[in-house]
Amino acid sequence: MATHDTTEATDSTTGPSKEVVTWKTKLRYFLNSDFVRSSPYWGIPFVLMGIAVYGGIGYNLAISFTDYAGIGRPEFSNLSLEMYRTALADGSFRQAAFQNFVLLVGFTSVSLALGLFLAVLLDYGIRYKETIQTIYLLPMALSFVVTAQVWLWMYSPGNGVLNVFVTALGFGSIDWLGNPRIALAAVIFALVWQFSGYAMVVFLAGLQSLPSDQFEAAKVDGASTAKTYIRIIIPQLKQASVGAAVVLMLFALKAFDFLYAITGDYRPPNGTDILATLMVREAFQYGQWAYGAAIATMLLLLSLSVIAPYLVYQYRQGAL
Amino acid sequence: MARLALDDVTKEYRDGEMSVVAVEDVSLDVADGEFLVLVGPSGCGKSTTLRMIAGLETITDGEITLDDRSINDVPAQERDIAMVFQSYALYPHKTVRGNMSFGLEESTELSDSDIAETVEETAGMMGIEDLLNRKPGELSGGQQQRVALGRAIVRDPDLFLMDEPLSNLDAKLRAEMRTELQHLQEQLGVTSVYVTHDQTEAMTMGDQIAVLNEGTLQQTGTPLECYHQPNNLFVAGFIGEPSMNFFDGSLEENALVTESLAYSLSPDLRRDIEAGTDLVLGIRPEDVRIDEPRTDGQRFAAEVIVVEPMGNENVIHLRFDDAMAGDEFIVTTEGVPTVSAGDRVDVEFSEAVVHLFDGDSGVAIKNRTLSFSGTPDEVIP
Amino acid sequence: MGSIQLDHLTKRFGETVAVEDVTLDIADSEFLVLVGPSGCGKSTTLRMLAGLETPTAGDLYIAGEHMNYRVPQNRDIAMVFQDYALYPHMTIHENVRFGLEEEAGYTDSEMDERVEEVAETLGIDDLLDRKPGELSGGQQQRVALGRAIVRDPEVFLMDEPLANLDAKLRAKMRTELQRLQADLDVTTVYVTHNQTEAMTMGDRIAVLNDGQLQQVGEPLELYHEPANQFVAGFIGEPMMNFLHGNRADAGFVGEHIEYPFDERLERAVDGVDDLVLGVRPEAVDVRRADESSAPNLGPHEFEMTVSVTETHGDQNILSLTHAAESVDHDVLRAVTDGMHIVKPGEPVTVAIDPETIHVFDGKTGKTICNRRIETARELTI
Amino acid sequence: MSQSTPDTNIDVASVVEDVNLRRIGHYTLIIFFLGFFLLPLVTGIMTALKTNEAIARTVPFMPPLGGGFTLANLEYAFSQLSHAFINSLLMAIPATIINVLLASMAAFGLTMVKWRGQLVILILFLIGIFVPYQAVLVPLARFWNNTFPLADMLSPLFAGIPLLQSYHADLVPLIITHVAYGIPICMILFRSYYQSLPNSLVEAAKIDGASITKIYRRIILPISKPMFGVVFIYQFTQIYNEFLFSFTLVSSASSPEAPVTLIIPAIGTSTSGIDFGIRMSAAFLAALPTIILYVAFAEQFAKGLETESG
Repeated sequence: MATHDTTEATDSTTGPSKEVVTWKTKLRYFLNSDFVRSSPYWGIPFVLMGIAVYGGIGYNLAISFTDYAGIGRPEFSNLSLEMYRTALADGSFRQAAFQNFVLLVGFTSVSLALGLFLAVLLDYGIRYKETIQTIYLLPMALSFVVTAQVWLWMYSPGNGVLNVFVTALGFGSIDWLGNPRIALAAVIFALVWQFSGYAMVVFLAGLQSLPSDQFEAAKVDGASTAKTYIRIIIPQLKQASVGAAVVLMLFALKAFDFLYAITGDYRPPNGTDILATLMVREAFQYGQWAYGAAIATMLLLLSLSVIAPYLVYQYRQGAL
Repeated sequence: MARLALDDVTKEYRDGEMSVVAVEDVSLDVADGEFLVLVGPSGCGKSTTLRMIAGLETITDGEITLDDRSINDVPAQERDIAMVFQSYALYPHKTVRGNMSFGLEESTELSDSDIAETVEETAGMMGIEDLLNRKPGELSGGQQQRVALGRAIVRDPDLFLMDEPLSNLDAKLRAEMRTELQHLQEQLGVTSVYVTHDQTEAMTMGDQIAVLNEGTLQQTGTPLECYHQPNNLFVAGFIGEPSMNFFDGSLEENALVTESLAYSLSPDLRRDIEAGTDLVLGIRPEDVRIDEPRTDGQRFAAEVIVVEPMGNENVIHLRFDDAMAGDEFIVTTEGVPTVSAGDRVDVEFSEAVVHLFDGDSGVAIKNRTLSFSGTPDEVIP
Repeated sequence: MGSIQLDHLTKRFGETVAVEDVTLDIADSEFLVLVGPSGCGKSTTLRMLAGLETPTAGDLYIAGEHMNYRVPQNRDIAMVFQDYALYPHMTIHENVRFGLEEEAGYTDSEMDERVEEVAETLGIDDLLDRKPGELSGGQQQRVALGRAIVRDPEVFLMDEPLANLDAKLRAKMRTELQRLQADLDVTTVYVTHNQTEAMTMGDRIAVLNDGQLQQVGEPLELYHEPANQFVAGFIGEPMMNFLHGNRADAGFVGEHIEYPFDERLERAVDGVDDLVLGVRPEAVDVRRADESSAPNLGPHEFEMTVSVTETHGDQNILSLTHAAESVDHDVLRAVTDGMHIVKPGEPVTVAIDPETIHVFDGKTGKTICNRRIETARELTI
Repeated sequence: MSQSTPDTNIDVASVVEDVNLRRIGHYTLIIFFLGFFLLPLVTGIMTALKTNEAIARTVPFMPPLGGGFTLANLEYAFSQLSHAFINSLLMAIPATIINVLLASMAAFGLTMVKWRGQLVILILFLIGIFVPYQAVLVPLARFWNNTFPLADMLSPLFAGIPLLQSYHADLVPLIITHVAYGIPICMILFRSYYQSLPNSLVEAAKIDGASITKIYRRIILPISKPMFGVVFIYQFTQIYNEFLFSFTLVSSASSPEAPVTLIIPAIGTSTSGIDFGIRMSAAFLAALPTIILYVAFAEQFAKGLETESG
């Protein structure tokens, strides 16, 4: 099967060979082998994807070392880390990075917790489970852009739903997205609304893949339902949590669409600027291509720092 | 220590209009310290019965009592039973120690150090003390089996329930664990109910066997009782490997006439049977004698089709001359095979060893006569 | 025709050696069984024959042609997989026909005809329009066989084809497969971990362990004249008893018993100190101890206690411990006749005839001498 | 519960009560979350159906009553979006089909044979899923606008095709982009499915004499029909909902080739602020295709998400 076996076989032939194996036989075998025959299947998509993703990343990296600002062609003769230095010294970059971090941690942890709660709620023998699951997951079918519109209206300082409730309770109405101190929390809340269903589905699949006799064994062991979940079932969802957390974090890093769509402008509500919006703004609004590319590179490194441990974890689990 | 009784227990699954009776009017009595094996083909209701005893299924009708106390409405958590699952159902994220302590932590008031001590003691008894800090995924099938047993034993329950605990082991290990489980049960003296579809396990392990088929109890008795004195055709065919040979026929004059042979019955035997009654003749493979050809009323000529040597015994497939191509019967002989495929031989069905069953109801009319030696008292009450 | 040669065949996966230097000749139309415990390399060997693995070293010939560098598509072999590997989206007809489509020289109608012909042989002709998911395990197994037969290949390869069937069906398919192979007269290599299948089905058996060939021979040859302790222990159920000990003046001194040698054994063990005695359970003779009131034991007789009795109906398997020692260490297992009942706890007298003793080298496991057999002819049935 | 015997009557009653209390609590929570997930959607739909006056005066999630009801907003939004719908579908459908097919082939090729170095290829695919698109936006824009202006090359050709307009050529780079970046996730979805198939299936076909292409066409393709459904629905939703690539490659929201997502944030804006009646109508219409697809194939959709986290 494997190609390297072919070479090994010829290197270490010990016993006397009854038949002389010529290089032609081996070449024919190699050309007939599954490896050669199956390579076009993965090869073509791989090349297309490789150019788009890795070619793109490489080109982006190259531009980030120049001072290209949209005039003529990028000048590659004089490369430097100037753009990175500028970014790290820039207050708005640092603020965006900090807000990005808050969004990442807040959004991921709340979505996971809520998703787990919902999964346990649905897992424990109820009627119309399928329908309820479908409704909980419904926001996932919407685009960021649509979600942004819906929540823009929900948060509307005039008579948005949130303020209808708040004023009904006797408080003054709040400008949720206009107040820089709560805008980020409001964004996180809206994103949680959209994505906790996703976490729920992943946890639910994890719960259902557990053999039912685990529940029964715990029951016979004398444990109550709550104890069974806490001590037996939830600890076994580690794999599912890691998978869901990674995907959620990457959503958080990519939350550009949502923030753009709220204002319909390059600049999101005050207090919610993140690296993704900053990058697009610098590159596409101000034409600071090299600076934008440098921010994009740092965003990529941030993503890789999430993915790399995940891939190592998956590899250790033998899941690759 | 407990005595378990099932009284007309029925389990019915209703799904809208559909209703399936999984277990019907099963009554059982398991004495204190007894080892009862529930055996039957898959889908016969044996696992459902066990799960009702465990409290994992509700009971549609009837009553289950433990030491004369009804446990119908006692939740599984409070029944003081331990169960070994077919898949072992070990908690994969806990160490062996964690697995074994869990039940004690949840169902007793023991202190942590008492629990640790009990767990270690039991682990020592099961020979798994070296494995206490490992996780189930790192253990072999046989070791997981031991841990599952250890987890059940450590709680010192009133009742042990085991649901095909050996079915995931290979043949050698299964035979080994079979003996070990018996040793263990004798040592602990805990009342046990053991479910299996494997008649060998039932025969070799049980103090009592309860044979189930299609949700109804066919027979309860000691292993040898079920083997030698089956109540009906089902039990006769299910217990014993290779299976009992059956020949369908009817009583004509003084003989049982089947497609391929006329088996003369002694007057004693046919006195109570009406002529023309459909009968089934049964004979165990080891009770057939093979000889040189010389046919009379209970000896018949046959041809050897296949000989399967097993070393200590041989399974010989034979066919009567008039029988159809697929209609074979089986004889086992000991030692080195003396016949080979294609040989013509005589077989003798001695009247002492044949069974007769009613062709319609399958109920046993006559069982073989027994000629035990040694100390057979109690194996057949 | 379909003869097969394995010439110093070796397969390594990275550091681990799966198959080591196996040389084996399989004659045309022979039924050879490859048997061994799981992980012994038997499946890897079969997969090398099929072309699904490439040998690391050595050569492989089918019908005299060198096969190392040939993809499975060009080998003219058929294989039956343990999970049957039926294509779930195709009907049975399409499944069986699939392989024919690649064979030259069939028209469409000839293919359909051939499929129907094979289906009839196997009794699956009325299932042809169904999908595999709608069939029972036994039926799927037949379809898998049909798919192999239809192409009329040089060689059949079977990888534990009966492993997923229940015991009764397995015994039935065993004889059916044998008959089929005899009718078709196609060289067959059959892999199993089940020694009963090996004993009953193979013209010859090749026993593998840890990737190494232990012994090749006819079934009864392996049973009565094993080449080493592994084969002796692996073939035969219940397993051969082994007693570990040393050479002494009088004969053998073991942990539990001393066994004086007769002249034959004396001669055989000359010079070897570390010994293992082997005796088959059916060669151990068990009598009740109180049959002669004064214990007047012969040199090859021992006082023992029965610890567990397993009643099988046709036979009983006894576990025996030394009378003077604690109960939980079994020394021997013995098989007695089904009608001879000995209960746990009973004292018995055990006799072992020196003629039935096998002796193995305790260090290498090699056979020093096998039991005495009356005539050589007995093995060739 | 089980039937009761006289002496255990009290026990049974308390058990039943206990169970009922727990059930009530359980269902209350479930209904609360139904409200949580549905409220914003209901609010949006209700607003879309109201006159501006009703929007200003009534509670947002209440249905429009009497004179408050109007379809004018929806009609207006539809007239603004109808072109964009065609653009979105012209982009999403071909992109999804090519994407799914290529991904299935890649997954087959990679599960078919195990070889050293495969892990590297696999990891490169996996990272491709997680790369933030910002990291390739600058090159992407430069590539399609300056280096290889495919749209400009194709637009005369498109002008000649019936039912298509020359500006539809601008969608071709978008389609290719979506295909290229969609392959990794779809490939992983297929791969997890192919890995769950028993090895012996492919091996049996090999021994039956089938070539690699025949194995793919006759065995793997038909068997993976359900997975094709899952991946198709997943990927169609992704591409239809996508914003960033369109934003980068389409010159502006007012361009004739702009897909739906690009137009929404700009619709119904006036100097006096946002007209929520129109905005909600547009959002509702934009979401409709994916919502219908989602409700019809909820199971496949959930399956795709489950597998994604892997």
